[in-house]
Amino acid sequence: MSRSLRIAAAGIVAFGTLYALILAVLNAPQMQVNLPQQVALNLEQSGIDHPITAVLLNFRSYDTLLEVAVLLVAVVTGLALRERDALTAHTEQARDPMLHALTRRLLPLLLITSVYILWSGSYAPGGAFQAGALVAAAGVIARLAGYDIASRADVLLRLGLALGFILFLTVAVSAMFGGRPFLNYPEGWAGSLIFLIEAVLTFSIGLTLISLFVHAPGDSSPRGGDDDD
Amino acid sequence: MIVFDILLGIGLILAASGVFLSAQLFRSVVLFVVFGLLLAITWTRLQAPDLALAEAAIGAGLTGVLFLDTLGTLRKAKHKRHRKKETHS
Amino acid sequence: MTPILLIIPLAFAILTLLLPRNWARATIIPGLVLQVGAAVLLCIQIYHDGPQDYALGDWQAPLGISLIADGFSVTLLALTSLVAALCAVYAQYFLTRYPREQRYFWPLFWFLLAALNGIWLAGDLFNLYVGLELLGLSAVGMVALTAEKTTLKAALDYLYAALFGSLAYLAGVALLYGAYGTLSIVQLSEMAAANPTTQVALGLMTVGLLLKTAIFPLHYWLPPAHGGALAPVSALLSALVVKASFYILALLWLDVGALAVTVNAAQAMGFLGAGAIFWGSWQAFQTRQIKMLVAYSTVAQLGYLMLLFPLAIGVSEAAAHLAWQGTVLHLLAHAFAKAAMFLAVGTLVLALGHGRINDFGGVSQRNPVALFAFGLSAVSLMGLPPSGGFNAKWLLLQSAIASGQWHWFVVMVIGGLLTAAYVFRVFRVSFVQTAKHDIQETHPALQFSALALALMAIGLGFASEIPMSFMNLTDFTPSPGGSP
Amino acid sequence: MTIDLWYAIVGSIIVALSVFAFLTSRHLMKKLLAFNIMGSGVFLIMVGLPQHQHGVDPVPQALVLTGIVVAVSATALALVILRRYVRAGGNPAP
Repeated sequence: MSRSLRIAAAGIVAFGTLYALILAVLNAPQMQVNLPQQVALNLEQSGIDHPITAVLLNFRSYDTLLEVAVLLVAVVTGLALRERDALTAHTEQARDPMLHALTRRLLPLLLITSVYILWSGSYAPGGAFQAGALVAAAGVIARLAGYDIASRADVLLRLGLALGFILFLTVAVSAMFGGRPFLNYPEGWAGSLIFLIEAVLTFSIGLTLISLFVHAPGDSSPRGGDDDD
Repeated sequence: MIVFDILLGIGLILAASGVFLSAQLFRSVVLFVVFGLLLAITWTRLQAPDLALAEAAIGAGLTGVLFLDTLGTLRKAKHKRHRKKETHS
Repeated sequence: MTPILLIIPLAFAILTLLLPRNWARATIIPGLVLQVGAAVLLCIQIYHDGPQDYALGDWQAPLGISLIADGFSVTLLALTSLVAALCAVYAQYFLTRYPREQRYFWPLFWFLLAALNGIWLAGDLFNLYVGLELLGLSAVGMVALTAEKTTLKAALDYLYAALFGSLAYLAGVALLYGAYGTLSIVQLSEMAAANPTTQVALGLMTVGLLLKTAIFPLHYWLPPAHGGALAPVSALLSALVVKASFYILALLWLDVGALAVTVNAAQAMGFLGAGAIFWGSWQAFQTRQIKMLVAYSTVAQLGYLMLLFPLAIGVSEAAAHLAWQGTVLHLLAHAFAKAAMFLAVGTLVLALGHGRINDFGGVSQRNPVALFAFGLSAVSLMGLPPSGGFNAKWLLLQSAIASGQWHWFVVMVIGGLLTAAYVFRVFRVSFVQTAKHDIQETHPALQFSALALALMAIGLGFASEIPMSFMNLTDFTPSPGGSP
Repeated sequence: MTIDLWYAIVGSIIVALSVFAFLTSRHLMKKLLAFNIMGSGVFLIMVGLPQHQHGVDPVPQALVLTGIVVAVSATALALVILRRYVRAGGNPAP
């Protein structure tokens, strides 16, 4: 009884949401501000040819800084909740020759692709986050194949996780020593600094996502049922 | 091309419904990845190649892997609980 | 000056994450001193020069993101720094029993502070979304720290509520951008008109923020999370974190969407508040665990904040002004009092080894300072003079009279009586009965940091003019009227 | 109707479906799937609605990119807590 009541209530809420959203979407007034135009006008000054990267790492870089902080918070909590036995055997699968062979071919390919995507982000689709995801994919595959990646939560790992954020924050703050506003890039340096930040971010984001996978409690990969006793 | 967009939109809605209606979690997760891939195609239709890339790599790829991996541990935990119950009774 | 308040917590978050445990501990006090100092300096600056905009990266809004430091935001910045500093002093001693949790508590603490400061200063709707997520995830992480089954479940429920709430908020942001083409709060408050898109957007954002503020009947996640976390975490969550989503709610209703909200909707918000006051107080009266009592008290006290909407929308300017001042004062007083109460209760639970109210006999003799702190904060919560809580409720009552809304007057009076009822439950057992079993000594720093916060709640009763004078430096004050 | 508006409407439908699923499903993982799909629906509205008016707009696209990364962080965090909870003997489908 209470279950059907719950479904009925949820149905009403969902229909209300649908009605409201469609109403809002169809009746949207004419926009008074044309932001894409402003982006286009200031693109040259941003030091980046690709508008989305320009928005992410220059016009609205503050959002991106906080977003990297969100990733860090997630991984810090992940590390806090890892179990002490997370470091134990994951050698079991390394014997799987198929997976091993596949990994050895796939890994370089993924890493090269991620470098390409990172590099292309300054003038075409791509950038640190997509590249970081590919690095993470490479890491996850390597981990599944039994490679020992990011399994120890020591200071080196923490440094790697935070490195992108540290560089980003340092560049952002150093502007203030030159009397310029927070998050401003020095004249003429924007392009190269953004690329540097993105490169380090790619590494840190990749490592963050790998750590969240590796340190997730309850054994991150199919072990031979050795923890059942 | 409009027909393609209508079909793609319906496909997204169906995939989402499939995720929610499926009784098995494994099928839900697989359909979720399918949803992510359809969404990646949608982003290219909306002239957002960056988002297509991100959705394929992060939304469908990584999130899918995380879900699948968790599903594995949940199953193990369930087996373990059941076995414990049997030995206790 | 303004971004310093973001840089300090972010930098210390990284420091505490990377440094070895003892060094990390040593950075806490310098960090807090810097933080409080920066907040005070910014307050002085705003007091002299008036509200300020800061274009991050030198990109003016709407292309870039600007920070806005006005009277309201610097008041909240100062509050955050003070409460967080005392909670941190407490945590330093409290967490010595939790070596593993301590390692990750400090980075999360600083990220939480960065998120709070970022929200108070934000001048951009999407940036507020990122800030809310940073706040939510670090708060959830802190709840989950102890990794016990019950706290993990509480953290999960909290996380799901927070995520769902921020998505509802984000949907509203998407609609507003689609309607006006800008995310800047200043621009939107000039443009947003009463049309279906704006109203749907506001509705979605309101639902999401009510869920995140734990307003009745969407409060289900708060008591287990605030009641189950470690004492300093509970204090931070109850005193500060839930206020962030309320702040955004007030910003939306009284500034950005001032032309799109209706009097009826504002009254409906008031009824939710009344529901929160009655339901929260009743649950606080019923519960057996002391920390749950304090957590339910938060549910009830958050209800008073909701009364801002009916008392300030569609009434005379004078009444709206009173409501506005009363609400801000209530927010401040509740933050001090509730932080003090959670810290005091945490000390008592530590001393007794349990949290069952009925077995609280004897703590008055062995832990008088902590119990005194509890009592002082209770005075402010009940709204007895002299306290910040009294002044706040006095202003709110006056506002209700000025606009002739007697039903809200009655709600507040009953709310005060109910608060007295659940608070006196604790005093009755702790004074009357003698100790049944051993009571441990606790570190004086634990008791005195709670007392300091409680004294601030009381002192606010004598120094209400200070926050009030800052409130006059705010860009948005409630507009009389509002569309029918 | 432009395809942008069409996808904004598809996004609205997906959001409504996810709201229903979020409120009715009991398994915590399914709720999380609903959160992710609801996010995608919101993203579709976010990009589709402004592009319907003035063509390709890099700003909402950048915002959605941020949103995707935030969503994956939140999902990963939720799964970590969920797994720890199940390890502690909790039931993922209360």
